Parts: sequence; structure tokens; C-alpha cells
Amino acid sequence: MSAFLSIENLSKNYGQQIAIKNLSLEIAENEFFALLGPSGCGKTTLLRALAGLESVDAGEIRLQNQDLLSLPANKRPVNLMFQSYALFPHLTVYENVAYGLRREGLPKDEIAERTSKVLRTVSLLDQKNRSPSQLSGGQKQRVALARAIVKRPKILLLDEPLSALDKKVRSEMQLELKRLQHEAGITFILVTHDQEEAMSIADRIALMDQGEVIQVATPVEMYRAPKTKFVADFIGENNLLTGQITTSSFMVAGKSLPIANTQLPSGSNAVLVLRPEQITLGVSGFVAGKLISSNFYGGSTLLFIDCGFDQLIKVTCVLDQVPVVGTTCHLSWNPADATLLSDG
Amino acid sequence: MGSKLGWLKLPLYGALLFLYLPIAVLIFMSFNESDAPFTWTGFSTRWYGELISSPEILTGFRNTLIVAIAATIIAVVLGTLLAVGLARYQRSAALEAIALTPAIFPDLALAIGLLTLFTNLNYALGLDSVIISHALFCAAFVTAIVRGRLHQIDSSLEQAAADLGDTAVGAFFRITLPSIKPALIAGALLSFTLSLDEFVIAFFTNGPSTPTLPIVIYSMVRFGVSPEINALATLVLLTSALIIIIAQRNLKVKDQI
Amino acid sequence: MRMTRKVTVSSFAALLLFGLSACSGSDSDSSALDPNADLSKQTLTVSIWAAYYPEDIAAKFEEKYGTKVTITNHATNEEVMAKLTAGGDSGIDVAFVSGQFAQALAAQGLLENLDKSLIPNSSNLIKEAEQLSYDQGAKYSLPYAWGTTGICYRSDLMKGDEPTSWNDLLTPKPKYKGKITMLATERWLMLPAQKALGYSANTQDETEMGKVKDLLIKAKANLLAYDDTTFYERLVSGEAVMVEAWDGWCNYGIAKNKNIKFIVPKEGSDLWADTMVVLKTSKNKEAAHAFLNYIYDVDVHSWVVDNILYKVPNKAAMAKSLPALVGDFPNMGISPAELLQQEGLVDLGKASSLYTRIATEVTSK
Amino acid sequence: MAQALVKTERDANQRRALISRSIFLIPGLAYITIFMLVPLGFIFFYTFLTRGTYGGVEYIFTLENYTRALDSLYVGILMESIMIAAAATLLAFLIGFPTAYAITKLPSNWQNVFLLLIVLPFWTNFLIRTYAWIVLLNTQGFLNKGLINTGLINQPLEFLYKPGAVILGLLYAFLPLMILPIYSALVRIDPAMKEAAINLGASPSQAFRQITLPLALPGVLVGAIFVFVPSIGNFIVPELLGGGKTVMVGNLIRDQFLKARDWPFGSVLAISMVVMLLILFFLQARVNKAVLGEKSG
Repeated sequence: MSAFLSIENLSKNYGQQIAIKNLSLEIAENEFFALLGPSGCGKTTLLRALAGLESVDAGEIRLQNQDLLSLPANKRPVNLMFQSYALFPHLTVYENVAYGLRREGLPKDEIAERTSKVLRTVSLLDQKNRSPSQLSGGQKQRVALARAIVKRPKILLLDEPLSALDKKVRSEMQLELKRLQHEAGITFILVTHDQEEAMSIADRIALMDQGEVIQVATPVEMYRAPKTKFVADFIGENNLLTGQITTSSFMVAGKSLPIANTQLPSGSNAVLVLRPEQITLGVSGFVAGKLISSNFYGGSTLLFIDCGFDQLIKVTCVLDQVPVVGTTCHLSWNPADATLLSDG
Repeated sequence: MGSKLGWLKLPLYGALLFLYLPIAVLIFMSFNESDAPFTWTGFSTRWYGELISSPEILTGFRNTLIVAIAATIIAVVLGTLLAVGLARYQRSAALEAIALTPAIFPDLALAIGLLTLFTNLNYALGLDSVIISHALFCAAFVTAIVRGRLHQIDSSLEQAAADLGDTAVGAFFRITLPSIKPALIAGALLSFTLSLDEFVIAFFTNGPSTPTLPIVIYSMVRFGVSPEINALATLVLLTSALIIIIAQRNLKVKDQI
Repeated sequence: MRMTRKVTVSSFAALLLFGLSACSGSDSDSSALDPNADLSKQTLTVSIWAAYYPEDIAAKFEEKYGTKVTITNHATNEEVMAKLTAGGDSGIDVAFVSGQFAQALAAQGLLENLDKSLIPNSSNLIKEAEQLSYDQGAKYSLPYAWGTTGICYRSDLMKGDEPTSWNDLLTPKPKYKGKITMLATERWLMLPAQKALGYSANTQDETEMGKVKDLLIKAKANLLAYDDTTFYERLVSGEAVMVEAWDGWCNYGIAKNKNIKFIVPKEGSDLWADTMVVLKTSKNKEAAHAFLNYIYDVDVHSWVVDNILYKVPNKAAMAKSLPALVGDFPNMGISPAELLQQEGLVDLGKASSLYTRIATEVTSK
Repeated sequence: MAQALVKTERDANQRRALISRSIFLIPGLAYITIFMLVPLGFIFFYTFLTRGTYGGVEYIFTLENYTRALDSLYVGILMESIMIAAAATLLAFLIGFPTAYAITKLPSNWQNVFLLLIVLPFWTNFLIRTYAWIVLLNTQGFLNKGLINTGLINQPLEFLYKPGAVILGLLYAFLPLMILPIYSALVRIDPAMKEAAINLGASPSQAFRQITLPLALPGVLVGAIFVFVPSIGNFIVPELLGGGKTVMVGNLIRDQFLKARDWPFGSVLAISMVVMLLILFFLQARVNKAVLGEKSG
């Protein structure tokens, strides 16, 4: 039994520059999948390759066992919601949404029915005769979404769908997207550089860097068990301490920190990954340092403590326990919570 | 580079061929030895010599330079002030349309209007009336270019200057002017070339004793086919090309239209 | 001729712009000229057809009289007329125009009556040329050159078909179709048809002009172009075989190709004169008269004959130049008496708009 | 007391703002008023006057100039001018659009080079460029000689002195004015527009017709105005390449002012040209609004 969508050994170069490097990925039906990574990591190229807007140099893409690459872009059961929305300014909202159905040559009644229905779903039926320039940002985004899903694609691709919206509308739209995905029963593949967005919305995330998938996992897995230092750094707040493994401890800047069992050989270079919320303050600890500053975030406060490492250590702390700036803090944690990653 | 174009190569290179074929013929014939207009007899540069020793052409050239320089100066001052005024002090679509109209107004209508004005004022036609007339449409082009540039510049720069205690005029000279300098240079060069080549308005508003170069060319072209014209065309092409290339460095063509 | 006091809208302009009212200039006769005026203090602007005068004339005149001269060119009578009649001071002191245009200018009171005592060389004027219909007695104009209009053709390319009639030009054999040009200026545009139909070249009769129009429209189908300036070059290159031409300009073609010939069609033709006038608005009238006198100098005027290849109504100049030229350019030998047999062109007054309209109809059809 | 001070302070500020606004706006607007609007007023005023016998105007008010303009002779010339200018405009579009489109497909540094190449001939003298066609197309010219030498024809063809030659001359003179605005409209179109159409199932040619073309329409219209307006007012091309056998409105206006000295009638013709321009602008603004959903300008 093969996956709903399988990407095998995909490669794409722009001249000397590698955009996608021998990439393989499997995505399940009805999954809300996020391609996450910094800009230039190849995630958008991959998305465009799925839509057929970009040719590939090598590899295969199969959708339900059907070769997708052999289909021209306008025949693929894959629709894309563009980052700029790409609403046709000379057409009305209705005409924009109906555009794709008309290209299929469907009967007029069916077009009208499906278009109206999807406009109702995104609550834009009243605006159907407006021109896109008369809509707000959130409304435009919903038209773009309606235009893509009205085609009932097997896969809906979303290119940074929320980046142009302000924060409040964005969180509303996140909910909306999830609801829609659930209702429509379509596989969503979302491209974003915003790890918070990916974590909050996706079932699974593929984190990409320099044309390669670094880790594919659920948001929780990725947070808890980053596979590499890059993942650990990209996902969430983290303390990354570079040092060397000895027989029983981890040496960082001349200080010895306790570690749990590790497969990494003694004497090798490694990174100790410590989430700020895993560290506790006490009267004694593994290391001590002076509190430099504290940033208040509502529910919690992030402390910055100078322990003599090459970076300040971040510690999450509840509001009523925040020490005065300048006091010496003692830090401790459960060594089993900390992850040790090879630093190669 | 060309492979991506496919069949579009045909119109692109076709259009260029269409645009340059007559010019190539003129340049070629400017080195013709005899004055037979359509027959090549041998290489010679004599027509260039005759050209620069022709008093009509030299006078015409001098008059044209005077007009182009003076009209450009007036146009840059008026056009820049107007562009700044429209961008910063009085945003009005109607005023803006009026300010830009001379640039696209039919030259013949403009020319006869000006002729009518000058005659009714009993104003003797001469280089000054051509300068006044040329400055009119040149200023519109300067306004358009400077206005475009001001669109790209944050008006908060001037507000910051005002906030720091500068007067409006002071802010104009210390902040606005330096930031629109490329547009000013491009506008000035465009004005200069437009005036250099302008025929219809000059034809109507010029006095009898001060023909500009295009007017001299007009009478030459009408009086038959002289190889001096070919030599002149070659020189005019080189000069214009030079000016345009300099202007290009200051402002890309695409921003102008 | 009825005198029309021209009203300008200058007062309207002044009112609009400055809230002032302006007075129009007076039409009173000019004050007497000073024969001892210092000409070096005066400057002259002379408007003349391009390539119709010695190129160094300005320099030579300045050398002799100390007057700075600016020569300005016009391509057609109409061009300089527009400037002279626009109202106000055109800046032109001396203008070269065709006779009927001089008549129109005089009718508007724009011309200075010539003081012959300041033009002693005018004694060279051929007496027949004093009686030209547009200015009997040469009161306000002094003819510069004169001649007639005919057909200029390539005898080698029209062997056996040499034209003798205006009809040969207007309704040519099919093989000459598209190899013919006619003059574009209104009066000469009309001339071949007027003469072919046996009418006067100055006719103001609307029925006659209607027939002229029909004939010209028919003739248009055979034309290469209407051409006032480069017709002789078209003959030289072979682009055209037969053109309507002024006698003098045909000579430019003859100079380049001996196969080019000129004939005056048997139906007759016009007598035209290009004449020199002094503008009333001129502030340099003494210098203007001196310039006319200078032109009538034997050497200067014979230069015109030798180089421009036009006949001039100057006895001494023609006597000096003609013998050497008449062999190569037979039409230079047309005598003043023969010229006077042709019809002199006069101004048409109000009827000029009829001519304009017909010219527009013909050229736009 | 303090309030009064604030008030005078505020007045002074307003006065200062008014002064600086005047400094910037008044010189230019005054110049345009005196040298464009007033002359236009003059021309309009002239249309109601009577021509003088020897030129100039007489203060006899009449509508005769307008009725004369409706004469079939002048209406015919106007229609032919419109046809010729429209033909030049249409050809300029047919050549200019694919050319502009091709330029947008080039790498961006090459785009500037090609735009420069398109513009460059435009800055050589207009009269000389027009004259060049005579050298090329004359019956003794290069094209005929070439065709005869290659044996394609044995009699020279007459290309010049026909309405077709006038159209060619106008097309040649103003083609760059069509290419530039179309180019600038095309480069402004978000490439995602066409991709979106394809993604929604349109074939590339459908995407071009349904998306790219309509979105470039405002640029096409600007180009059409830039070609049509100077074409219809042109009198040099009909004179040089039309051999005086084609009369356009431009020639007619020129002749009324410089030959027939009938300023009132010439003014009527000039006003008709201005009205035509205004109609075109109005149309352009409407299309702009329809296509881009924005106010033009």
C-alpha cells in the first residue's frame, strides 16, 4: 500500500544553485501537511513543482499511484492558493471563483450552484459582484481560498497563505483553514516560514533546509525530539550549548554539566538542547549566573542569565517568581529531559 | 537568452529591423561619394565636411542649442516646483491632469494656439517665443518624471525636516532636492532631447531670422535629397544616443512611461 | 482695390491678460526716407526662397554698406505671407514673394511705396517688366526674376511622345502613368487645367473652376506626386518622365541631364514674377532700398542668371549672361515680349477661398 | 490671552503653509494657464469669428465655420484621417504587443538594453527618419533595386505617395510609443496571475487571452492614444511620403493657418482634434477603472 502522495528523489537546480536535493516525502490523504523552513530552503519550489508551475530535473511525484509529472499544469487535480492571492482584478468575486469551473466546461447551472455554495462557505456571497480591489485583506484571502477549493482538487496547496494578514485576522483564518480542510476533506499542503503557524495548524510538518527535508514529524515530536541542531534551533525557544561529551558529563566552557545516557561516544563534540521551560531556579543548581534581563510575555516571563557561556541562558519563569535583575540564579533541570545532539 | 522567446523572436527582431533599416541606409549613404541620392559610388567623408561648413546648418544648430538649453532650464524649475507642489501640498487629480496635459496635447493645436497668442500680443516671434513654447511641454515631462520619483520617496523625510525646525522652502532645498536629483537629471536630459528635435511648435512660433535645426532640416528635406542630410542624421543619432545613455544611467526607461 | 482695415483681437488679449486696452497701429503714410542715412547703423532681415540667391549676399552687402543682414528662407509664398499678415511686426524688412502676393500685401497696406531715387540701378529694369498686371508701374515692388510655367520632360524616355499641350500632362498615355508630377501650390496646381480648358489663369467663375476641378481630379490618378521642389531631381533619377515646372527650375534638371527639355504648351501659360517688396513695418527702410539697389547691380543680378538659371528683368544683367547660357538652356532665350504674351497672375481677393477649397478637394480625393 | 496667542500662532502657520503651497504651485500653473489654456481659449473664440479677406479675423460673429466643417469635403478628410491614423495605430498594436511581450520574457538586464534599442531611433530627427523611407522605397530606391537585382520583379514597384505609405510612415514614427506603455503594463502584471489561471485549468493560450491581454489593456490604450493623436495631427508624413496626394486633418489645419490664412476655420478643425483627444482620454479612464478597479492617474 503506497501513500496518497509520494515524492521520490526529486531534484531541481537553477543553474549552479540547488533548489531541491534528492528529496523524498510521503503525505497521507486528508492530511494537513506543512512545509516549513527558512526562505530559500526550497519549500516554495517544491510546492510549485507539485502544481506543475516549475519543472523538475529528476525524480518522481505520484498521486494515488498516478504519475503527476506527466500531467500539464492545467490538468492536475492540484490547486494552489498564491501568496499574493493572484485574484484577477478585471473579474468580479463571483467570476474569479467560477473561473476554474468554466475552464472545465461544466454546465452553467452547476457552475452557478457550486460557486454560490463555496462563496457561502467563506461568507462572501453578498460580495459576489464586487471587484477584488474593493475587498479587505481577509476577504481577498477567502476569495483566493474559495477559488481554489471550488475545483474540488485532490490536493490544495497554500503558499504562505496568512503572511499578508495582520495578527488578529491571521489567527481567525488559521481556525477557518482547519475547519475548511476538515469539511472539504481535501489534503492541504501549506508552505510557511513561520514555525508557530506550522505548529499550530498542521498535522505533520516537514522541516526543510537547503533543498533537503531535515525532519518529518508531528508538531509535538518535532518540538520534543529535534533530530538535528538546526531543527532544535528553528522550532521554539531553545538553549543550545556546544561542548564535549566526557565519560559522565558534558563540558561547556570549562563547566561540567550532568547528562543522561547517550549513544554518542565519549570525547565527541555535541550540542546540549535545553528548553527554557525545562530549567528550574533554586538555591543550588548545575550552574549559576547573574540575571541580565527579563522579558514579560503575559503568561510567563523569559529570563536571560549570564552563566559564562557564549550565549545567555533563557529560562521560563512564572511571573511572581521573577528575581530582581542582577541577582545570582542557580539553574537545574532533569538531565533526562535534555537532548544531546551530535555536533558535526 | 533567445531560446526562451520561441516564436516571439520574430516580432522582436522584426520590429528592431523595421526601426533600424532606414537609419542604417542613411548612415551608409552619408559616406557616399557622389550626391546621387540612391546610388552608391564610393566611400567619402566629404558630406561631413560640407555639413560643418554649411552656414545654415551651423546657425540652425546654434539656435537649437540655445532653445534647448533655455527651455530645459525653465522646464526643470517650473516642472520640479509643480511636481513637489502636487505631491506634497495639493493632491488633486484635476490639477495633475492639467499639469501633464501639455506633454500629450496634439502639438499642432498647441502650436497654433501659441501662434495666436503671440500675434495677438504683438509679440515678435523669435527664439524667445520658441523657448517659451518648448518650456511648456518640456515642463510637463519634468513634472511627470519628478512626480513619479516623489511617489517612491517617503514624504516623512520632509516632515522629519519640518519637525526638526526647517522651513518648507529649506526642507525643499536640503531634503527634497537632493533626493530627487536623478529624476531632475533625467527630466532635464529628456527636455533637452525633446526640444532638440521638436519641429511643429518651432515651425509655428519661430521668427523669420532664427531657424532651429529641425526647421533647417525641413527645408532641406523638402528641397530634395541632399547627402548632407544623411551626414546630419548620423551625427544627430550619435548625439541623441549619447544623451539617452547618460539619462538611462540616472533613471531606467521603464519608470518614465 | 477695396481697402480693408484689419481688426485684430489684440485688444481682447490685452484685456484678458493685463486688463489694459491696446491701440492698433496707424495706417498713415510713412515719413520721407533719408537718402543720407547711416546704413551701418541699420540691420536687415530678408526673407527669400532657399537656394534662390548668392549664398554670400549677406556678407557682400555688409562689406559694402556696413549693414548686418540676416537671410531667412521660406519654402513657399504662403509661408512668408502667413508671417507678414499675422499682424504686428514680423521682423522682416525685405520679402521676396510672387507678384500676386505682393498685390495682396499692398492691398492690406503692408508695403512701402518704393522710392526709386534710392534705387538708381532700377534704370536697368526692362520696360516690359514695369507693366506687370499685379503692380502697374512697379510702385511697391521690384521684380527679382520672372518667367513662365510649362512642361519639363525627359526627351529620351518620351521619344515620339514629346508633350506639346497641357493635355499631354493631364491625360497622358498609359505608359507614363505614375511618372508625372504637378506643382502643389494652388495657382500653379490649377494652371494646366485652366489653360487646357481655355480659361483665364485668374478666372473667378465658379462653373469654370468646377470643370477645372473635375479635370484635375481625373489627372490625379496619373500622378506620382504633387511636388513643388524636387520635381527636377525626379526627372534626373528617372522616377518621373514629365513634370509641370517653372522654366528656371527645369534648367536645374537640364544642367544634370541634357535629355531634359522644357516647352511652353500651345494653349499658353502664365507670366509669373518673383518680386522684392519693402515692408511698411521695417525700421530700416533706407537699408532695404539699398538692398534692392544692390540686387539690381549688373554683377549681382547676372550672378542670379548664371547660377539660379532664371531670367531676370534686368537689361544689363541679361545682356551680360545670356549669350553663354542660351545654348545649354534654350528657355533662357524666351524674350520679354514673348513672356508678356502669357497671362500675368493677379491676386484673387475673396475668390482665393474658392481656389483653396478646390485645391483641398483635388488633393484629398 | 493665551488662547489668542495660540490662535495667532495657528494663523501664522496656516499663512506659512499657504505661502509655501503658492511658491510651489503658482509658477507652473500660471505658465500652463497663460501659454496653454489662454491660447486654447483664443482658438475657441476664433471659431466664432469671420476670416478677413487677407488673413486675420473680423469681429463678425458667426457659426458658419462650424457648418462649414460639416461639409462632406471636410468630413471626408476627417474620416480618412481617422482611418489612416487608426490603421497606423492598429498595426502598431499588432507589432508592438508581441514585441513588448517578447521584451518582458528577457532577463531583466537585457530588457533595459532592448528598451533602449526601441527608444533610440525615436530620438533621431523625425523628419530625417521619415525622409529615410523615401531613400528606401523610391522607385529608384534600395528596395526596388534589390527586388530587381534578385529578379523578383522587372519593373520597379511604386510604394510611395499612397495612403499606404503614409500609414507606414506614421507607424514607423510612433511605434516606440506603442511598445513602451504596453511593456510597462505587462511587467506590472503579477506573474502569479497567469500561473493562477493555468493552475485553475486554463491552457496557456486561454490564460493569455483571458488574463494577460485584458490586464495589459490599459497600457494598450495609452499606447493607442500616443500613436493615434500625433498621427492624426501629422502633416509632414502625408507631405513627404504621401506626395501631397493624401490630405489629413493636420495638413488641413496647417494650410488654414499658413496658406489659406483662414484662422477661424483652422481653429474649428483644431478644436475638433482636441475634442477627439478628450474622448479618447475619457475612454481610457473608463477602461482603466474597469480593468484595474482603480481610479486612473
